[in-house]
Amino acid sequence: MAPGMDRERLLEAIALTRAEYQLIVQRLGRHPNEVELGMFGALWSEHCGYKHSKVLLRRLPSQAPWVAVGRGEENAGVVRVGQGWCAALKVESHNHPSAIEPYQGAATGVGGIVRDILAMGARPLAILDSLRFGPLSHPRNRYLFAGVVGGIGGYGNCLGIPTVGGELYFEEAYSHNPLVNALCMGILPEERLVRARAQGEGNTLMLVGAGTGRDGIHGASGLASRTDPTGRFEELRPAVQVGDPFLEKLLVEACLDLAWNHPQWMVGIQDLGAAGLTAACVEAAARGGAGVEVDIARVPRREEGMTPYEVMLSESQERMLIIVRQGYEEQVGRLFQRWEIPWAIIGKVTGDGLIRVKDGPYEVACLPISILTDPPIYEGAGDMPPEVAAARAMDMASLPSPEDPAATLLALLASPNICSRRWVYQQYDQSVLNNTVVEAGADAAVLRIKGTPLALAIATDGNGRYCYLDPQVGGAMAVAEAARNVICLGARPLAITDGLNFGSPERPHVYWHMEGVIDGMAQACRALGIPVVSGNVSLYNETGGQAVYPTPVVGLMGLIEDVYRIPRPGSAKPGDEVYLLGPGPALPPQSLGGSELLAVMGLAPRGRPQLDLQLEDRVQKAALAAMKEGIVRTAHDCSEGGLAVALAELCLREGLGLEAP
Amino acid sequence: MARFRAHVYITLKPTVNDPQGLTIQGALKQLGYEGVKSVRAGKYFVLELEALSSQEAEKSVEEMCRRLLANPVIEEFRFRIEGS
Amino acid sequence: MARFRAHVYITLKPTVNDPQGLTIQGALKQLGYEGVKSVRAGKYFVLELEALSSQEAEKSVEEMCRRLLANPVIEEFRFRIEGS
Amino acid sequence: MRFAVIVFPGTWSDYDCHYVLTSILGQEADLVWHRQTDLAGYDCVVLPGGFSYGDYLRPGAIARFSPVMEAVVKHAQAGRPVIGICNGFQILCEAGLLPGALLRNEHLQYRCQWVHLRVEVCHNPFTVACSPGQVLRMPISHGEGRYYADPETLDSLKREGRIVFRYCDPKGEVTRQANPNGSLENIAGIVNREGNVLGMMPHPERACEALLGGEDGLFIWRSLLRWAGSC
Repeated sequence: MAPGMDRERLLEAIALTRAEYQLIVQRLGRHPNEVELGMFGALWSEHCGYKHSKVLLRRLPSQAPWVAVGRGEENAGVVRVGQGWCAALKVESHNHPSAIEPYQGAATGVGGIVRDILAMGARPLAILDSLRFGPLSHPRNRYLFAGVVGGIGGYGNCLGIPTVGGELYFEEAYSHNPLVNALCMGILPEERLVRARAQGEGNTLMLVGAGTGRDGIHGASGLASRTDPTGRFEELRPAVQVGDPFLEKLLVEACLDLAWNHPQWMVGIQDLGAAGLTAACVEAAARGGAGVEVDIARVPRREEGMTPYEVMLSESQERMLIIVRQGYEEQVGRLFQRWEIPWAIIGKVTGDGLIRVKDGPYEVACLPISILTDPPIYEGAGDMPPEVAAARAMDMASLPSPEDPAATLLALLASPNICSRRWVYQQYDQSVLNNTVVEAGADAAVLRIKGTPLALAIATDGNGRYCYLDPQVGGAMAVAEAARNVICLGARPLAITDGLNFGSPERPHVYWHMEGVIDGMAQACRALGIPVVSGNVSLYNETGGQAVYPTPVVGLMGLIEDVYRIPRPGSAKPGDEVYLLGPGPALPPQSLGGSELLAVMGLAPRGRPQLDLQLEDRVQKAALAAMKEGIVRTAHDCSEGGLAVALAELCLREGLGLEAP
Repeated sequence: MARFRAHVYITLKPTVNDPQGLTIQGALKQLGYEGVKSVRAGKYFVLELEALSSQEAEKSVEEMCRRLLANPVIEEFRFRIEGS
Repeated sequence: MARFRAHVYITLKPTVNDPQGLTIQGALKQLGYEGVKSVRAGKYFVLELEALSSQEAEKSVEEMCRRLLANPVIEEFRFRIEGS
Repeated sequence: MRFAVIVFPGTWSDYDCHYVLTSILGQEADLVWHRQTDLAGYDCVVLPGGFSYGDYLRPGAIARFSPVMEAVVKHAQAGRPVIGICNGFQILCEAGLLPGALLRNEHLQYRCQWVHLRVEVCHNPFTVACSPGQVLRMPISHGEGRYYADPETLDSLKREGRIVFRYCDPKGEVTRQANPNGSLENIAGIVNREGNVLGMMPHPERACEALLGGEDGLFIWRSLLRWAGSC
């Protein structure tokens, strides 16, 4: 980014509009210099500023007695799970980097989400990956798929964190814009909860971990906030970098050593993710209601000749910001030394509410934190796309019923959206840390909390095709299905982290889908009593005006009171009776709306998916009650492919046959 | 047809960080080799191939590197060919 | 002290089978390069080092390969040094 | 019995081994950082699984130069038991305490799954509580677990009864399908000439509780306790 680049091209490079620039000048009372403008570009980006989604996200219920840290407060959401333990939960997307370099894009996505959990002082317990690609018939999609799975395994396995679930879809809508969402769940004793707050004037800012390089400059504002009309991302290639899971593993152990054994030495831990040092310092200061002073001359670098702009916006991975209590700098430094991690004091907390960036003796930027963290918020106007209206109107009753149902069932079981995911999860470590009670391949993964009978069930769900046809019902189904999955393992749904993935919110058709999905999710969360405690929004997932399906990834965590008395896969016995809870088996043709059956029959998506939230709530509560009574050996939920596929999967899993009248 | 041997060297682009190289450099220092200023880790392929001429061999190895052996996003390649 | 650059090539011993090389050969065939008779995959390191003389540089690079960079049980190494 | 569980930068099974040894088997176990150079007072040294130094260059290639390894070699030369699990096995081979090497899995992928092992020999500290031919079930989780040795080494391993575990099917048959990574003759674990240093790729510390899927891993830890009790 050549210094002195004219303002027009700089604005374009950091994805700020002219109007936003005028707003900056008006609020600041002067023109920002180049470094300051770069900082605004990062923090007022869609990725960090949630400009087009904040209004809608407020509709999601986020309160419940067991929520300790709610949505938007910290790096991750935290809920109380009992016996003094808390669980931290977050999902994050790395869609754009993974489209450019699948292995490293996905790997650094895992690294980032693990650091968000670590910043709460939580021991990472499990990772899940929610993936969407174009059809496997196309070589590029096979390349992306193998690269992403390799990257997730490569990074997660090296960290020694089990990757125990997730989901996988192949749809034409994701051909140019694959979706790679990574979820991490961690646990911590409640009294060890850490907040990412730069507070306490005079406390020290310490940067620990990797050296800073020119990686990912414009990562936050360049890649994730721009549509890609002509495949322009290629130009930003240096925005992708090689992750270092080895250094991150040391960071995990060192930060937990600090948070669990020496909490009195520090006041906060903050992850460096999108927009690197700028976002970390500003967000930590904003939470602490303080100011910060940073001297970039003291930031350890990996490359020579980096400008202040580059140091403040670099997205080099595997770095954390520690806010050290004044007087304990030496002890904290020695702790990171012991774990063989580089560290450097780069600044201090101030009381003036400003971020003051110095380069040795020179001041290169000085901005009020309050302006940086208050980007303009836009409310869009939605408009149903005509092709959706047309697809909904198609008559479902006239659909030909398959002549050979058996062959159709086999075709469904072989469909890439339904078939076994073993090829993926056998590349992921399932059992490191000795907590995995139920591994990948079941409705949800189950991880015990050592020293207690408690366990946590975790699953992710979200069908983009349903949301395309009916965003309200699709959004609600994502929540309902994730809840059903954890209930299948006897867990009471507790909290949600949501990864929302859409095209450009500036287009009414996309905004109509976005608003509908969020409304539907909010409805289901209220009906089922499940708060949303954290999340992520990834927009501009489109190429050449072609957007991905509106895709919510609902990561849902459930609580198991007694891990020794849960229904488990593989425990059915000959002679057991099979019960279907809920509507059916005979259902109206409308219920085939957006179904996998239509896809397998080669028909384009049509109709409208159906969901009765009140009945859903009763079914879920009834299932849980039966499990508490101990009369359920095992359970499975109906999703893609409906009842036939659910029964077939059950038989395959239990190794038994089924007689159904 | 003539037999050729191609030596292909794949390296990370200079702008791309190389944690493996850094770690190996650290290990060499621990073993007392203070003089090592940097280590960059890459891949080395040896291909035995048949081609009508060395020009043709050069052309196809260039293509193989561009299409498969090197990842253009983060890697660079060089190669040399021996008429064996 | 003078600056030297060492190019180190690590290859599997011929007796050790190389599934990576075989897989790459298969992929190249699928891309239409039938002329490729064999592929052997190995490692390539570039070291920047300071040494009093090129002989000293040769000696220390030889030692580094023997002690760390190559595993004598399964690998062979070659290297060349440029006075830069 | 006192165990030293060595922790290299990047190790991650140290917690699992320590948990099993203390919470399940009630033994004494310390997590020993790789910079320590004295292992006196420990009955058994455990080199746990993990990605020491990120598996950069080669798994175990850098960890074998850690300061603690001299003490591990002394411990082994004194005839006391050393068990190297997964990355630990790779480190023992790189350090020359065990012959051969662990190469990249034949299918070029990381593989995590439960496998069956046939116990080939029982006159050593690690399988004395087993019977010959017994089948143990436990997980593997590695990307470079294909055991390789040159023909002479393989012959001496066989002649001296130093192959302790082979991958097999549930009935104990050593078959090609049962080999998860292409290891030479399904070898999953070997000992040194004196029989006091074991390297194995599968993870016994992950199969010590029925809740987590199996308890066969306890046979190995209990063998160590019985061996220590007898001598």
